[in-house]
Amino acid sequence: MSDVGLTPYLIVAAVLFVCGIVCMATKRNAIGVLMGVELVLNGANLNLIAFSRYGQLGFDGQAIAMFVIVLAAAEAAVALAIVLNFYNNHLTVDVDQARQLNS
Amino acid sequence: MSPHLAELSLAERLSEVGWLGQSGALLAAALIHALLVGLFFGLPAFVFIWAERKISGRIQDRLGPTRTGGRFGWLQSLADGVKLVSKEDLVPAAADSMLFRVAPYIVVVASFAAFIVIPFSDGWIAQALDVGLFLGLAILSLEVLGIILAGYSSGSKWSLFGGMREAAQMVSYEVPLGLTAVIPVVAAGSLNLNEIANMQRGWAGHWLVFHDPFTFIAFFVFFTVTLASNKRAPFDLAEAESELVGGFHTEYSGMRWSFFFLAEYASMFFVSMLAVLLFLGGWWTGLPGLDEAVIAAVGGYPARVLGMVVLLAKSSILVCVQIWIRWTLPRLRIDQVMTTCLKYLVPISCFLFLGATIWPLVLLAVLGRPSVLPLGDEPIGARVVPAQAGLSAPAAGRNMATRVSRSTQEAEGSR
Amino acid sequence: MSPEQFASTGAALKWLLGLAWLLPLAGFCIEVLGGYWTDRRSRAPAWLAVGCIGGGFVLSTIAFVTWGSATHWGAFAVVDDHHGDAHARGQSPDAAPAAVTGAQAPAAPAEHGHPHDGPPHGHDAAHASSPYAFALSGSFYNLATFGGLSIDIDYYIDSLTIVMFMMVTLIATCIHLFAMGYMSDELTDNYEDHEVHLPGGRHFHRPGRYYRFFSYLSLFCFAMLGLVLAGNIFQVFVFWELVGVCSYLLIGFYVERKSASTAANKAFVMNRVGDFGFLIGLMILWTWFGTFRFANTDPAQPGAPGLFQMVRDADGHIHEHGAGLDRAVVLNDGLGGAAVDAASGQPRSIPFWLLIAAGLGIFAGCIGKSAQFPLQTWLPDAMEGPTPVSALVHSATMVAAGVYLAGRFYPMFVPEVLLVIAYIGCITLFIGATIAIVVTDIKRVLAYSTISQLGYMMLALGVGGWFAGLFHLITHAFFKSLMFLASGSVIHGCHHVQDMQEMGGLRRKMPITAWAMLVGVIAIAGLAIPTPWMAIAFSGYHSKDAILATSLAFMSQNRQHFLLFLLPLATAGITAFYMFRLWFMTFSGKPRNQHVYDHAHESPWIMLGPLVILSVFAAVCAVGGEGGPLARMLFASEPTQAVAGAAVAGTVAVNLPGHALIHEYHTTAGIAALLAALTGAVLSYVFYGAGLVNPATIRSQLSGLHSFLIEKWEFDALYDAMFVRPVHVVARWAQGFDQKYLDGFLHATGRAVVWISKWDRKFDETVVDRAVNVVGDATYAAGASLRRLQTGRLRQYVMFIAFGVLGLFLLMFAFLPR
Amino acid sequence: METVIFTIYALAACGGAIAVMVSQNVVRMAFWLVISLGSVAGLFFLLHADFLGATQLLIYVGGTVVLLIFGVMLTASGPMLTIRSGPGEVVLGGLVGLAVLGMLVFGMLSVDWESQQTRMYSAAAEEGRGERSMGYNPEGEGNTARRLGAALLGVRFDRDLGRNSETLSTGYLLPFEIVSVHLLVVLVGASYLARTKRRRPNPLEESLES
Repeated sequence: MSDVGLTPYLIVAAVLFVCGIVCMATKRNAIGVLMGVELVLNGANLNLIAFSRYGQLGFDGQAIAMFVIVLAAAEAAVALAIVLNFYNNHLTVDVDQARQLNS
Repeated sequence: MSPHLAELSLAERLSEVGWLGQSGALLAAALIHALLVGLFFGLPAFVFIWAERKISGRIQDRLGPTRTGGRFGWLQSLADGVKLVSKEDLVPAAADSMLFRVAPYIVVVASFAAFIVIPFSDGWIAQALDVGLFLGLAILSLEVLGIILAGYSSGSKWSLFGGMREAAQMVSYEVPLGLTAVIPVVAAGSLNLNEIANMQRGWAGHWLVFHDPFTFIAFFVFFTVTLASNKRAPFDLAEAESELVGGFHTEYSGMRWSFFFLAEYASMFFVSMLAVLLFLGGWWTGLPGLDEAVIAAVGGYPARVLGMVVLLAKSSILVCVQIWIRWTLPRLRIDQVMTTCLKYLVPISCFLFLGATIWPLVLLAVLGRPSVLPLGDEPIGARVVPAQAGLSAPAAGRNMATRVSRSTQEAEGSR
Repeated sequence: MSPEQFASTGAALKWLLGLAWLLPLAGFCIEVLGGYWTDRRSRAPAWLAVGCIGGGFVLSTIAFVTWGSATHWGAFAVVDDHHGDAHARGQSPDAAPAAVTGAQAPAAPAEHGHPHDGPPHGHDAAHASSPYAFALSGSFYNLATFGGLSIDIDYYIDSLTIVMFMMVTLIATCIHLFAMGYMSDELTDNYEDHEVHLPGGRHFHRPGRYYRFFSYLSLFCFAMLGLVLAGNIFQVFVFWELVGVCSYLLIGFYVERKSASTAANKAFVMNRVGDFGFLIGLMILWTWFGTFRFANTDPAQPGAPGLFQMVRDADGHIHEHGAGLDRAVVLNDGLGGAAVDAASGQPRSIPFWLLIAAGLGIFAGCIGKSAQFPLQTWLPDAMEGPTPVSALVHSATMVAAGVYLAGRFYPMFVPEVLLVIAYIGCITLFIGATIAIVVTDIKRVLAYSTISQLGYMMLALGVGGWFAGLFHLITHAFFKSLMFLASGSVIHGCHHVQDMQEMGGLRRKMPITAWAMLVGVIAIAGLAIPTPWMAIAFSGYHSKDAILATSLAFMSQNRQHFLLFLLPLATAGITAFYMFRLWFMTFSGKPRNQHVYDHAHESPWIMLGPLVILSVFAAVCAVGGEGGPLARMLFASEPTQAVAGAAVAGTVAVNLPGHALIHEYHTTAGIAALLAALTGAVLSYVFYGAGLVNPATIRSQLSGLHSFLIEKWEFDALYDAMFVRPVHVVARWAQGFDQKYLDGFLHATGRAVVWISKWDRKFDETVVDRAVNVVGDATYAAGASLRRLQTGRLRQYVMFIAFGVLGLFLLMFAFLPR
Repeated sequence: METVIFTIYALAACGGAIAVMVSQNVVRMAFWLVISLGSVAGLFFLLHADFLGATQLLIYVGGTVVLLIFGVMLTASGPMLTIRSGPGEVVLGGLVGLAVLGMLVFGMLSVDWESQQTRMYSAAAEEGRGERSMGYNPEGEGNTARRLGAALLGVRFDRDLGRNSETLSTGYLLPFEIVSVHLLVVLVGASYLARTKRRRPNPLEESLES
């Protein structure tokens, strides 16, 4: 029974992270951007837990990941509420339309 | 089987078979577990679909199925299943075909995976986790995702309405479900379902439903909420055939349609088992003399089998009550459903949670002992100890894989 | 008195009198708070007030009995001893008091039964051995302590306190009852004040103030009782001011009337003038004595003497040394030795002139409160208040407070001060009496008579007659309240006509009032039927007789102060004259104004009842004269030095007569006073009763003197010229200075500031604003150039971040050594 | 065996993430997100963080994603579901993504994790903390619920029960409390933001009324 080791986890986390970044960078749909954020946070979480298993982070990693999950849920709720509001006002969820403050 | 087997997990026992090897043993054990759980997932559905038809028939002064399989039409479910399997697998043109196909699988997988955390008898559990209850609820909540996807991907208004209703209902009912499920956890001090069930050993007064007034009310609230989370009548707004044709499964047919129902009946059984494990004493009969006598007479393994029978019997009774309720009460309106949850069940369960938290402190302060009646003064956790000495699972509280890996390390160390 | 007995009696009396004192306060609170919300036509506030003050009377009576039984009626026994002494020495030719006292002598208790045939001054010695034998002092509550200054609510209860309590509560109860009838006009929601004229010939309308009147009365009683009960001079001062406030409120009760509000202000301001002296006295006392308490008679606290005990030793002597300005009085420590200053270890003493100053200061307060010579002008104006108020102010409360304090503080007064008191009283009594002759307003006659009688009291105190002064205070309270209430009844019956020239013959219309008034007139005039063994007389005779006897005795010792006897004697005649003039003008003869006479009617019984009660008391309260129960009660509190008399050779050589000496002159003085009074009464009958001589002719013949008297000896004009006009002149000067110099300076400053700010503005606009604009423009330009970067596009920002991270990584990788 | 399971989960997670990135339909994105996040939960289980795995399932998959789908369905009508971005942006995004991925992978491969780990173990052994402080107690592997709960309440089993623990650590009590208050605020704020707005009064009507 072999241990997977730290590196594969880190690579998976990096892939998640990058996918999230790209999502945020390319999606015009506000909800898509939100999903990108979730992916980024998950990549970070995976890092935290991997280090808590294999590194010296110890138990703190899990606790921090716990808080990250909770805060991410909160963030999703607020962001979604904002998106709904945005939709109510602009009848679209295209983030590129959100430029009223620009000139 | 011999007591020897009871002390080792299935994987360890298999790993002693030389030609399998470690990985093979683990795989085989996993397969066996999956098979067993699958049986528990599939068989009850068949049984209860038949039971529902019989009971509804009797309630409506009919006979229900009578012919298939000889007497009582007991093979009716099988016949239905064969018919459904043989039907054509239709995907509407307006549907998002990928999601339309995947959605039933999500539902089935979710309600199937939930059985992982259920201990069928003392220590007979696929994955013994400290967070068993938590994980079970989490997996159960995945089911709604499949429903929503099904409703959305069908490309039909009825389905979308059904899916949205289900989503709203589920998201709302998650709250009281979680809160009421936590109340026995507060009383027992553990999330491990195996431990919780073992704490209810002894006479029926030890069942958590009778632990204090709050758990007593919590049981009924929990039962009501599980009805809603399984979209059983009177909360079956998602399918509401009088309004939405068939709700989220309007566009489904054949095998995929049957998956939804398989999942529904499995979930009914699952939540009933959860209720039994949390509130109604699990696999203990509630008669301490009987339990002890059986354990003493037949030994560990047969006693566990009998315990499983007890658990299944209790759960079946609850399922029958669910059926009974379905055919007795009329369906609520969706606003009534939401009102029931948000204005009544959530505050009630919050109050119960608070009460259950304060209750032992109040008892200690007022009476000076942790229970109302003078008998059973020992802390509730202490009831587990004798059970573990004689009857608990060897791997209770441990991960199967860990167990295996540790034995491997020992083997390597000895080398 | 043993300490245990002292403690128990003290506690009982403390709470009895304290309750009697606080009841009116409770009444006041309920009335003033509740009255506003209740019906204006409700008599409930009046009944509440009567209940409170009546309850006070009952409690005072119980306190009297308690005090008497606790002391085994020792006060009476002591007086008995005193007279027995006087007889043993054969020095008293006056047999009448002895006979009375002998008849009433109770069995002397064992502890007071010292030998009758002791040394010549046996009584004095016995009295002196325990000068505060019947006085109970103590403390209710400690209000605050500032360093060495402890401000307490103390009590000092001796027989004088109890007599005052009974007198005040009884008279106040009668006046309250009377006022219920008198003030019934106010029981309306829409009272029309006929004295206030609005433009357009209308009268002022307002809601009735029945409840307010009674709440003020209750507060007044509370203040007066507190003053009497007070155990330290500071507390006296507090209630002194409270009495002043109440009199202000009550005199100005008809506040819409200009005259009433002016009179109230006048009374208040005049009193403040006196109180200023009081305050100075207080400062001196505290600075040199360190305490405000009168005396500490608690046997449990022997080493904490009060003011009296510090100044005088047990025999009533002042120990002094030095001469001139260095003359100083040694303070006692209450244990028989001299008090020692804790800090320096030196014996404590007070300069004699400061003691005089303190005494004069305190007495200045009394002058203001009791309307003595320089400050007497407020009292007649105070007649603007409702008649019950006048009755209360003039008999039991306000003016009595001054005499009471002078009597209470008597031990602190050195002979020099006493002489001042005597002359002030003498002047006052003469001024008051002479003005009273010519005044025609029925209430003002009584007011001036009050001034005159207060002068008598002060005179008596000043010439060493402590007993005579306070005796007159009590009797005067009864008959003066009687007369005021009777005049109130007349005014009420005549529908608020007060001028005696409009009256006449009212005896037939209101007989009970007339007879009650006659009792008062006889009492104040001091008429009596002399018999060989005792004089059959009303109360006024006895007390005035005592005063005249004292002043005669004083004159016999100090020939140069002959005026102190002659003026009072003459005034006794004048008193009888003007009082009978009042009665004759009002009640006898023919009606002068037929309209008033036709509408006059007898008052209701709620007003007549108090009249009857008071006439009985005015007649008999002093029964037995100096041997009577009232006199004995007062004797029990008499300061030691007043009993013995003293020969003082100081700055002014004065010999104060003792009891024995006074007794020698008793008969002489009595006969003289009676003759004077008879003369006055007969003259009055001649002028006004029988109409044998027309007063108008006399008036026209003496028109100068008449107008001088009508103008109240020109006092108001004098004060106007002395104080008001100079103030006006100074104010005009000040105003001119303000307008010319201060305003000019301010205007110049303002112009300068405007000029400076003009330049400042230019500087601001050219320099400061430009600098600010430059900064702002720069910021704006920078922002505008940076704006292009700020696209507001979310996704671009993400790209920026990613690029930034990449760039940072490359930088680190490229440039940082690994 | 563990490798196999890890491979499955890792592939599912990465595939799901890439599918989220690639797909244009929002609901499908949500579906792929579920797949990805669920697989991450499986990875958590593999890493013996069972409580976190369950939490991930419950909150992310069960809660957040339902919320997202809600949002999608409430805001999206037909064409809105697929808002395409320009191909240039996609290409640029892809390039940047690749660059960042390369950077990350380069970074993590350039660290010798194994020797780091051995060094850490040996350092811990020298300090006398032993193996206990490395990660969590191997005896309790997979059962972290109790210890996590205790840590959130302020008691650290792995620290406070060690040999050199004179003082109690505070655990995560304060962050826990802050987060709970934060959640409450977020709940209120979100429901305030998302509540049904009153329709804006018609300016024409307003002018008529005035």
